[in-house]
Formats: sequence, structure tokens, C-alpha cells
Amino acid sequence: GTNVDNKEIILATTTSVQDSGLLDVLTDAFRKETGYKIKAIAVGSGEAMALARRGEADVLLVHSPKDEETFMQEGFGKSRATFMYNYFVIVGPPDDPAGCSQTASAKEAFARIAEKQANFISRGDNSGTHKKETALWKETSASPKGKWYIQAGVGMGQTLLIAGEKKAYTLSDKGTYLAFSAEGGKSKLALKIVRDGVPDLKNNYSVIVLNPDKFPKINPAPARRSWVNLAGAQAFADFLVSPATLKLISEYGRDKYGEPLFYLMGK
Amino acid sequence: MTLLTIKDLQFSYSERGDFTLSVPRFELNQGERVALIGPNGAGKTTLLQIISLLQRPDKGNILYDGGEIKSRADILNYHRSTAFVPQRPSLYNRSVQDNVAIGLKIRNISPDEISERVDGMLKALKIGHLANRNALSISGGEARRVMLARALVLNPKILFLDEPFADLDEPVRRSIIEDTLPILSGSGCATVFVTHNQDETYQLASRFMVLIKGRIIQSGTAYEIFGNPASKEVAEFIGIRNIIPAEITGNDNDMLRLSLSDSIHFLYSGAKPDTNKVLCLIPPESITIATDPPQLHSSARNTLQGTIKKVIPSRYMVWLEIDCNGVHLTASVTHQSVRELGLSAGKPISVLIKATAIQLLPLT
Amino acid sequence: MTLLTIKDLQFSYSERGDFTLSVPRFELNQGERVALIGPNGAGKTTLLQIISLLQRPDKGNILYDGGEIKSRADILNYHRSTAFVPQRPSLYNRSVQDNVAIGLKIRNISPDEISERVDGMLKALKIGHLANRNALSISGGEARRVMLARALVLNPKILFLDEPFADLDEPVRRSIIEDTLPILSGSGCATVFVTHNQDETYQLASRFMVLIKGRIIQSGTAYEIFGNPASKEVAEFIGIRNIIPAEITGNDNDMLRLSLSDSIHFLYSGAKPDTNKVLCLIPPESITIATDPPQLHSSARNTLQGTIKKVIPSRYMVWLEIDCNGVHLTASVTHQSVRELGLSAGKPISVLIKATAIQLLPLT
Amino acid sequence: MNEIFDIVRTSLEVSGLSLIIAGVIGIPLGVIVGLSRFRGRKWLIALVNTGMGLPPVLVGLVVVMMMGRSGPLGFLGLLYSRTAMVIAQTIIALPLVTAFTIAGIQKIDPELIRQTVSLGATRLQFFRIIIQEARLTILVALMAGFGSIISEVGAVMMVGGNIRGETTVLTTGILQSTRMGMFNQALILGGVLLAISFIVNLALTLIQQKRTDHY
Amino acid sequence: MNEIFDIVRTSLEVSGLSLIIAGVIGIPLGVIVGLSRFRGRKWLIALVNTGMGLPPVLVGLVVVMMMGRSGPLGFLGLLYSRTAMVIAQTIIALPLVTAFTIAGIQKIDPELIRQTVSLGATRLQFFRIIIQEARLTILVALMAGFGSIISEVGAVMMVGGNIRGETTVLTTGILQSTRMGMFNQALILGGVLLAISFIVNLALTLIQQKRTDHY
Ligand SMILES: Nc1ncnc2c1ncn2[C@@H]1O[C@H](COP(=O)(O)OP(=O)(O)OP(=O)(O)O)[C@@H](O)[C@H]1O
Ligand SMILES: Nc1ncnc2c1ncn2[C@@H]1O[C@H](COP(=O)(O)OP(=O)(O)OP(=O)(O)O)[C@@H](O)[C@H]1O
Ligand SMILES: [Mg+2]
Ligand SMILES: [Mg+2]
Repeated sequence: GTNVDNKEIILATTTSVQDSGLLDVLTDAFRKETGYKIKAIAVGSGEAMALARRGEADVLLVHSPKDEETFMQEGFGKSRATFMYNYFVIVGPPDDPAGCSQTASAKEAFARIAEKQANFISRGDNSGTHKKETALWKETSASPKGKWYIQAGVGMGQTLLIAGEKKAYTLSDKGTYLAFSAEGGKSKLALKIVRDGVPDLKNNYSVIVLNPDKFPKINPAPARRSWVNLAGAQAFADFLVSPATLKLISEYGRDKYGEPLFYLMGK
Repeated sequence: MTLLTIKDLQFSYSERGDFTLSVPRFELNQGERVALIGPNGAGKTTLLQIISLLQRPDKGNILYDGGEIKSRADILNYHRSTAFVPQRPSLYNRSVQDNVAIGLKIRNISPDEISERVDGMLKALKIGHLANRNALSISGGEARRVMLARALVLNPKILFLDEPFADLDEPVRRSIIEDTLPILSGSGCATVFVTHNQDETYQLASRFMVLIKGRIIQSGTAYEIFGNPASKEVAEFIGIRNIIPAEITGNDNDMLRLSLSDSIHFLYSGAKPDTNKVLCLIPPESITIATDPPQLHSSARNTLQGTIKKVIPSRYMVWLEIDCNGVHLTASVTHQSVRELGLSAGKPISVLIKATAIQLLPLT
Repeated sequence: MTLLTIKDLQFSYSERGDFTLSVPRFELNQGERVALIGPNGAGKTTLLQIISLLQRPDKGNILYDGGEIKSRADILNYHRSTAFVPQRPSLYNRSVQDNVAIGLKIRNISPDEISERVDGMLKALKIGHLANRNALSISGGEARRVMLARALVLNPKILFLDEPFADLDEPVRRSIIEDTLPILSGSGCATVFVTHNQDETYQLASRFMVLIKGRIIQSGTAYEIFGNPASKEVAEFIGIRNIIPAEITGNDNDMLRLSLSDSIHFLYSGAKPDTNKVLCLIPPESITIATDPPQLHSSARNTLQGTIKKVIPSRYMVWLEIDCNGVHLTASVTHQSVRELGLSAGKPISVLIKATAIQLLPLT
Repeated sequence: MNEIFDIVRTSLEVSGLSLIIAGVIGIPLGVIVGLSRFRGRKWLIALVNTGMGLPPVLVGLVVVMMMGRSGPLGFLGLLYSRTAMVIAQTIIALPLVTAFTIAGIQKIDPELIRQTVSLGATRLQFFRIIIQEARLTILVALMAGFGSIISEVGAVMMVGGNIRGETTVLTTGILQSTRMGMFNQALILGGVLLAISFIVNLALTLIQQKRTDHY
Repeated sequence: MNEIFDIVRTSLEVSGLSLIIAGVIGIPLGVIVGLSRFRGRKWLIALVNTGMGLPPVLVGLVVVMMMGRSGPLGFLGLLYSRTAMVIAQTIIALPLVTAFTIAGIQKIDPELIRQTVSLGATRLQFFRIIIQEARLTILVALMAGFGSIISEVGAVMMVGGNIRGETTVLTTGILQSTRMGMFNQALILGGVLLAISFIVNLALTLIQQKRTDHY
């Protein structure tokens, strides 16, 4: 087995969880409860899984369901639990030239944008959000190509800024959007949410515990057979789905934005 | 015609209080060659930099061609009319040719004329073969020649030279001193130069200024300076080796009697100084040596007996250190005399000193 | 005792083919003072750098104290036994005191001894007052003294000096030449020095080496070099101003008859050279001047009639340029003779040349 | 392949132009500051040196705030364009170029500077001669400037937006590849960047060292 | 407030230590390369100069790959620690420090170098004296090195992971604040960074300029 004395866990996580501030709350609570120390590396979901494939992490917190499935199929993950979600939002210019606010689903909204050739900023970086966007385009069967479709390979916050500058639509996680418009005093976003809350904008977050057998130790080092701190990773995954934690998650953000930033699965 | 007038000059290096340069008045005339001489650290370089407008004085006016130098344009015009060769060669990281041409280029002379003048000057200073070499990889004397070429090629109205001949070999130094500079002066160029080589100054200067500790102590012709140094410092600096304390003890046929010791007395034909205690200066070149029996020369009135202590041959003459009953004298004689009189250490001789060659300074 | 031996030395600056230094053999003995003289660019500095192991020769062996210098340790030991004063003062950006102390610090001398020796040396060179000044803001001559102090304070076994006196004032220069260096030699230190000042060389050197275009053309005592230059180049370089083409046209009482022109003939008492066409060298100091009527001196056998063209006074003597029926001669005489004989430009005179002073070189 | 080529071109164009502007401003500025004696000069030099430590991210942030729509220069609509990238990179390169020009100028023998004045050079001629004399250090200054901006990612990312085919440069490309987990592509782009940097530097170094060997 | 203080301390510790290591390696290296004549020296200099343009992101990537668990140095378990950050920043600062040391050394009068040899200095003494003589340029080199790493974000982010309270430094803090839309906090951190940079540089510049004014 893995060494119980190893009190450090490397968590590769999507930036949105860290940027929303939830991660700090969770890791602090976890540490208090179990004594484990979490080293949280906030990268995109894409990089997070790439790092994990190389064995650089013990546990993942990601939101890219398709890739997660592949990841599991390849045997990199020992267990996966989708434990919370929130919604992506489609944001766009306040005058909503493509009329997305009149649509009933994200798919429809994307189709309108493509049809009107309204500017759209894509994150183009294999992040969870980008994967979601790609999936949505696939559903609409409209091909996102042309001058209106701008691929900015930057983080979510900056993508929002670019969208604001270029009077463009974009797909964002809600937390980042709220953060950027709330403290936007200086660079107030010239954007509003044009589509929200529809089922196909659901954004599922999963925790994946790495499979230690995939990462046998090559160099002899004391006490551990695998790189992966399985015990710790498992403890964190268990912690996340424990009732107390779930309560914490469901309350998070309510005081600041009047609504929670994340919802529990099945609720 | 007065080219340059300096008035009430005052300067000191900001960080230090122990050196002040102070020149109440200095004038420079067309065609003149002024030698600025003085001990190390006297302020010669500093003064030269100030009067060539490369160092701003704390106080003082500088007039060029009758007009006071005030505006930027005046300064530029002055720099374009003058040339300055610093004590330490400072060359650009370019070819020798380009280094010499640079002043002309600055003056927007046509390339053809530049190349002609530069070539001529390089030949004159015998550095034609270096034209295309990088100026940072030549020998010390070659570098000095390039510095001189750079200045001379400009045909300046005033030439400032700070130790310009230091590492030149004898033939080139001679040709510059005997030909190049006199020709320049002939065409009206005024020269102010600093050198520690007394032969050079003597041959070149029409006027001397002795600077000691930031002050001009004496100025005049070679004859005045070397024959009549104004103070003990000047006398020591110019190498009047015989500076002997003495006392005026009486008169003798219009002449004063000087006692150098109980047994040694000189006659002196100059004016009587204020005090009786004096310093007696005897230029080494005014001492004549005779072998026994003393053969009295007409113009040498004072005769002493002595012994040669040391014979120090030099290129064109020989130094003799002589002991005359406890008074030590240095004389300079020709190689010929040494040979003919068979002068050597230990030999007893007569020393003849012309009364008119002796100079007295009050002992203070 | 031989301190240093150089064999088969060869060097050239890599980028250029036109200069090669080549010294087949050079030996330096304890207490010797060797003057390396030669025109600018002859290779004196280069040679000095090589024998002080600061420049690696292309070829050649260097033996110190009998052993060949090979290992790093040999080199270090050599550097610690010698001292080098470069042509251009190069000081560290530190106080004067620290600049002088640095060699001693490198040798791990105790701080007390260092401070004592440094203080003494600063006083000896009259720069005690500069001890705490930054060495980059002192005058040229002061910098030179610091360089000398840095070397002398080490009590080296060999001292290499490249133009060490260039910008020193006369009194300090004299005290170094007449006192400091002779004392050092007395204690066994060998000195190799370069200078363009012939007075300095003459007084200081026990042996001369004339370097021209990278080759040692002549070596010997002052008497040999200045009295008997080995070639026209040497003669020109050392300032034998009278170098006149002549022809041997006959014999006269064991002496050769030299014809300088149709009307001017000399007698010459040396050996007959291989060719009849020769260069006739007449040292200026061996010419005696007499006013009319010609007063034949015993030792001056050749008398010419001439006119003074130019009188060039110098510090301790006077140059006369004389025209003798188309043959131009330069003579050096004393100020006293000039005064006593009333010599001035335009004056007709007799020129007396000692037959033994003339030297012939084959004209090639 | 074609895309890499485009990225390289963008990188070179943006950083090249920035370097030129930084040189045109920074070199004369460095000469002036290096040679003149005026009150507050030390502070100015400290400021310039501090500029070398100017965090590119901060430069990016400020440029975004100035050039964003709501910023004072927003009306130009230049954010997320190459122009904005050039502006940011110029700001980053400028202190470096200036600081090293100052350092280079201060190394010139004061005697040579005096000599240049005494030769009667006008201000412009003076500058030309001194810059030419300090050319080797200025070359190093430019190399340092080029190195800093061609390899800089924070600011170009923020002001350029890493828009594919438009403002993606080598560094933002590397970052993006990394984020996408495409480490190999990141390494390839890194290799290209290093190769460019090496070639430029080798050329400049050869020029530079050729001249100093004379010394 | 307390957090900002911690971040500042981390920044100073990491960059300070990196600078010290880079100095200890880079200064002697620069002196050697600057003074010796050996084959391939120009190439080495070009390489060092290229190093100045080493993209921090690339350095970060390589360090991640070397020190990651699967990398050859993985057994040390040092990724996402300050040690890793120090390693990355040292790699970034080293070429800068070396290059400017070389430039500074090459400016020293060759006569002075010869003089130092002729005084009989051992290799170590020689180094000490020459470094002391070039101290002003070396100071600039260190300033440039410090400036480059204290303001660098790409590499520290990748190898340090921006772990709160542990590997968050000023720059990653700025980036994080920006990402979270907290522009004010970003500006505050930026201000702190600039202030540190300015104070360090002012101090060094005052030392430096004090000495050169003598000249
Ligand atoms: N660093 C260098 N690189 C190339 N050539 C050089 C270098 N230094 C000197 N030379 C050349 O080598 C020759 C000898 O120079 P060196 O400095 O030894 O002359 P020198 O006899 O000392 O002359 P001077 O009396 O002018 O000091 C000259 O032709 C000179 O131009
Ligand atoms: N840059 C400087 N800063 C401070 N003091 C200086 C500076 N340059 C020279 N001095 C000092 O000023 C005084 C005059 O120096 P200056 O160079 O004018 O002397 P000098 O007469 O030319 O001497 P030398 O014959 O040695 O060349 C000296 O005491 C010297 O130490
Ligand atoms: Mg001087
Ligand atoms: Mg020389």
C-alpha cells in the first residue's frame, strides 16, 4: 500500500474552482479534518489531465466529461465521482445582436450566433470550457469558422475581457463572469448574460483519484511503491462527497452573489 | 594680436578642498608658444582643460578674439578653432586614418580634401603605414603620433598640447619640435603646451609660465625663468641644483661678499636683497671646472678648490658632483672637457663661478 | 650572476604579418641596468611584456635563475620575483594606498609590514598626501608615481620599466634615477627599462640594446652605441645629426682622406671600410666651434669654414646649424661658448672636427 | 508547419519592431543620461534600472487598462492587436536598452569624451560618435532587449490576447500548448524560439567579438 | 495584509536565493569566459547571450519535465516547491548575470589585467581583484538578474504551482488576482513589486554612481 505518513497531496485542478475561491475553503477544511496538506495546482482541465497522465498529480478536480471518460478508460484513474455542477453562461454584448436571449437552449443560441456571424471568442485551449464549447458547436452542426470566430488562447477572465472589447459572445463559467463583472469597477465588462440556466449549459465537476498502478516507481525511493499518494487522494475524494462538505459547497457564494456558485449533483 | 584672454579664473575639484587653481590673468597672442611648466599635480592639465573649454571653471571670464565666450555657439566656434592633445592618448575604436580624419569630418570638409590632408599628415608624422590599422592596437608612441596628427591636421588657431612628446622617439620628436610647430606658429597659430622635458620647453617656448600648487608663480622668457627663478620652489623645480644657504657678510668693489661657510666666500654682482640671510642659486651650467694649477678665466671671478665626488655622464654633457670643503656643488660640463681635463671621481679641481651667474633669494 | 636567459625568441601579433619580433639570445645579470631603446613601434613594449611573461611568445625558451620556466608555479614564482611598470599607467579603482599595497597583499605579507612599507614608498615618491585619494582621479605624473611605487615596494629581483619617467617632474625623476634605482641595483636587482629620453638612458644604463623593427641591431655600453652606431638606422635613431655621404679619395699620413664635396675634405683616423662610398657620421658634440681667425686646437684636425644658419638654445646646451659650403652640419655647444664667442645666426665661423670622432659606415 | 511559420513571423515582427522603437528612444536617452550631470540623475538611473524589473504582467495590465474600451485610449480600439503588443514590448525593452546604454557609455574613457567635445562636434555629431564608440555595449543592450521581449509571455498574452493567426507569438503558443497538455508541441516551439534567439545572438556576437579582439 | 507580507517574503526569498546562486556561478564564469581565449569561446558567448532570451515558460516546462515525478529527478519530489522555483529562476538569471559580467570584464583595460598577472596573483587572487575592479558592472548584472526573476511569472507558475501560502510570489499573485477579477489587489501587488524593485535598485545605483563620479 501507499504510505500513510505522506501528508502531501498534489491536486491538479481547473482554474475556475480556484479562482472562485471555493478551493481554498475546501482545502482548509480538509486539512483541519485530516491533516493532509493539499498542493493545489490550478491549470486548465486539459493540462490537469495531461499532468496526471504523467503522474504529476494524485487527484484531479476537472470539468471536461468527455475527456474524463477517456482518461478513465485508459486506466489512469482509479475512481471518478461527479459531485457538483454549475452552469456555463453565454454572455454577449448588451444589445444581443444575435438575439440569443430569445432562445431556449445553448445549442439554439450557438446556431444563431453562427448564423448571424456575430463575433464569438473561443478559448481554444482544451480547457473544460473550451471542450464544452466544442461539444455545443458539434451539436449545432454549424461550423465555427470565419472572421467572426476568434480563437483566443487565454484564460477565462481574459476571454471575457476580449469579448467585451470585441463586442463578442463567449461561453463562460458563471463564477468567473460574476467575479469579473462584480469587481469590474475599472474594466467593467460591456457584457451581459444572454443565455443561462438551460440544461445543455450544465457544467459538471468531477474528482478523479489517480491509479497508482499506472505509475510504478522507477527510481528506488524509500517507503513508497508508487508516486501516487493514493491514501491521501482517496481521502480527499471521500472528503468532497461527505455530507458536511457538500453542505459547504452548496452554501458557497450565497452571501456574496445572492446565489450559490455551485450546486450538488441531483439537486 | 591677443587671441585669448583669461580673467579671474578659479577652479577646484568639487570633492576636495586641498587643490585650488587660481589664475588672475592670462593672455595668449598669435604665433606665441607658451610653455606651462610645473611639478606633478600643480594643475597644468586642469588649467589646459579649462582654457580649452573642456572643464568649466568655478569662476572666470574667457575672451576669444576679443569677444567673451558665452553661448553654446561661441563654445562650438572656439572648439572648432582650437585643437587639444590630452596627456593620455585617447583614440576611437576605429582605424588610424578615421581617427585622424574625425575632426575634419566634424567640420564637414569634403571627403577628397579630408583624404588628402589626412594622408599628408600621416606621412609627415611617419605613420602612413598604420593608416588602416585599428587605433587601439598600436604602440604607445604610434598612438601619440596619431593624437598629434588628429590635432595638427585641423590647422587650428590655438593648439593645446599636454605632454605631447612623451613617448615619441628622438627623430620624430625633433622634427615636430624643430619643423612642424615652428611652421605652425609662423602661420599665426598660438600654442600652449605642457612638458616635463626641459630641452623641449627650452627649444620651443617663446614664453614660460611656472605653475606651482595651482598658482602661476613666475612667467617670462627662458632666460628669465632659468636665469632668475622667482622662488626656491621654482629653482628646485627647474633643476637649479645648487641652492645653498648663505649670508651677506660685506662689500668688495661694488660687489657683495657672500659667505657660504666659514671658509667659502663668493662675490656677487647683483642687487642687494632685503635680508642678509639668503639662498644662493648657482646654475650648474655656469660653473667652470679647471684642473690645478687654477687658471683664472676672465669672466669667472670666484674660485674654489674642491674634489670631484661623482661623474654622471649624460647624453650631451656630464654632471659633476663636487665637494668644496663641505659645500656640495653640481656642475655640468661637456664630454669633451671631461676627456680633455681627465675629470674623474676623487680628482682635485678648481671651481670657477661667474659672479653674474649667481642669484640670491631671500631666505624665508 | 645570470638571472635571466632568453633563447630563440620569436613573436608576432596574430592578425598581422608585417611585424615580427625575433631575439636569438638575451641575458640579464644581477644588478645590471639594461636600456632597451629603439624607434616607436620597434617592439620594445612587446619584448618587455614577453620577457616579463605577460605575453606568450610564439617560440623561445626563458630561463630564470638557471631553470627553464615551464609550469604554472614557475610562472607565478617568476611574477612574484619581478615587477613590471607598463607604458600607460593602469590603476585600480581604489585608493592610492591600496593600489600600492596590492602586490604585497598578493604576497600575503602581514598588514603591519604592508602599511609600513607602503607608507615609506609613498613618502619616497612624494605622494604621501595622496594615500587616501582614489587612484583614478589623480594627475598623470601622480599616477606614474603610484605605478612606480607599486613596483618598487615589492623589492623585486628584476624590474621591468616601460617609459617609467615619462610624465614625472624633474626633481622626482632625478631622485629616482640618481638615488632609488642605483640603490636597488646595488642590492642586486636587475633592471630592464625602455625610455626615449636619452639623458635618462645615458645616466641609468649599464648596457644598451637597440631594437629596430623587431630585431636587436646593436648592444653595448653607452660609449659603444653613441660613439659607434652600427648602422644608419641606429645613428639616425640616437640623433647623430650629421650623417653625410662621402667618398674615400686618398691617404694622408696613415689617415684616409674623405671627400664630402668637391671642396670639402676630412681626415679620418679609423680603419678603412670595404667600400669607398661611405656615410660619414659626425656626432654634434664632437664639433668644436671657433671664431675667426681659425685657432687650431690640438685634437681637432679637420677645419672647415662655415656660417651659422640657426641657433637653437636648449636647457643645458645650444644647437648650431651650420652651412659649410653646402654641407650642413649640426653642432652642440655650451651656452657659455655661445655667449663668449658671440655666436648668432649669420656669423662666419670655423668648424673643427676631431679625426677620431668621425665614424664611417659603408653606404649600401 | 505553416502555422508555426506564421507564429515565428508574428514574433519576429512584433519583437523586431518593439526593439527598433526601444532602440531609437533608449539609445539616445542612455547617452544623455550617461553623460550629463544634472540634479536627480541618480534617481533617474535608479528608475531606469527599476524599469528592468518591471513585471511584464504589470505592464500588460496597465496597457490593458489604458487601451481598453473604458480606458483613456480606448477610442483607438487597439487592444488585442499587434500594435498593443508592440507598445507593451517597447515598454518592457526600453529600460533594458537604456540601462545598458548608460552602463556602456559610462565605461567610455572620459578623456575620449572630452576629446570629442574638443574636436568641435555639434550635439548631433557628438551623439553619433559616442554611440559609434559604444557600439559593442549597445549591441549587447539590444541583444538583452531582444532576448527579454522575444521570450516574454505575460504582457503579450494580456494585451495581444493570443488570438490564433493574429496575435499568437512563440511564447504564447508555448504557454497554450502547455496548457493544452501538448508538451511536445510546446517543446518544439521552444526549440524554434531558442534557435532564432541563438542565430541572432551568434551573428551579433561574432560581429561584436571580432571587433573587441583587436583590443 | 498579512498575506501580502507572506507573498513578499516568498518573492524575496526565492528570487534572492536564486540571484545568489546565479551570482556565485555566473560571475566567476563570466570572468573566465571574458578573459580567456579558447576555441569555441565566441560560440559560448553566443550561447550565453541566447540564454538571456530563454523563455521562462520553456525553462518552466523543462524543469517540470525534469523534476516531475516521471522525470529523471523526480525521486527528489521537489516539483511544486520553492526549491523548484529557485532552480528555475537560477536558470533564468544565470545567463543574464554571466553575459553582463562578460561584458563588464571585457571593458577592463587589458593593461590592468596584465598588471594583475604581473603582480603575481594566484588564480583565486586574480579573480578576486578583477571582480572587485568590475564591481560596478557586476552590480548592474545582478540588478538585471534580480529584475528579471522578481518580475518573472511563467516559470514560477509552472514549477511552483502558485500554491497559496507556499509558492505564491508577487507575480503569480498578480496573475491570480487578475484572473479572479480582483484588479485592485493586482495593482496593489504590482505596486509592492515595483516598490521593492525600486528600493533595491536605488540602493545599488547610489552605491554604483557614488563610485563612478570619482572618475
Ligand atoms: N595589440 C597589438 N596588436 C597588434 N599589433 C600591435 C599591438 N600592439 C603593438 N602592435 C604593433 O607591434 C609593433 C611593436 O609595438 P610595441 O608596442 O612593442 O612598440 P614599442 O617599441 O613599444 O613602441 P613605442 O616606443 O611607440 O612604445 C608596432 O608595429 C605596433 O603597431
Ligand atoms: N579628476 C580629478 N578629480 C579630483 N582631483 C583631481 C582630478 N584630476 C586631477 N586632480 C588633482 O588636481 C591637482 C591638479 O591635477 P592636474 O592633473 O591638473 O596636475 P598636472 O599639473 O597636470 O600634473 P602632472 O604633471 O602630473 O600631469 C592634483 O592635485 C590632482 O591630484
Ligand atoms: Mg597633467
Ligand atoms: Mg612601447
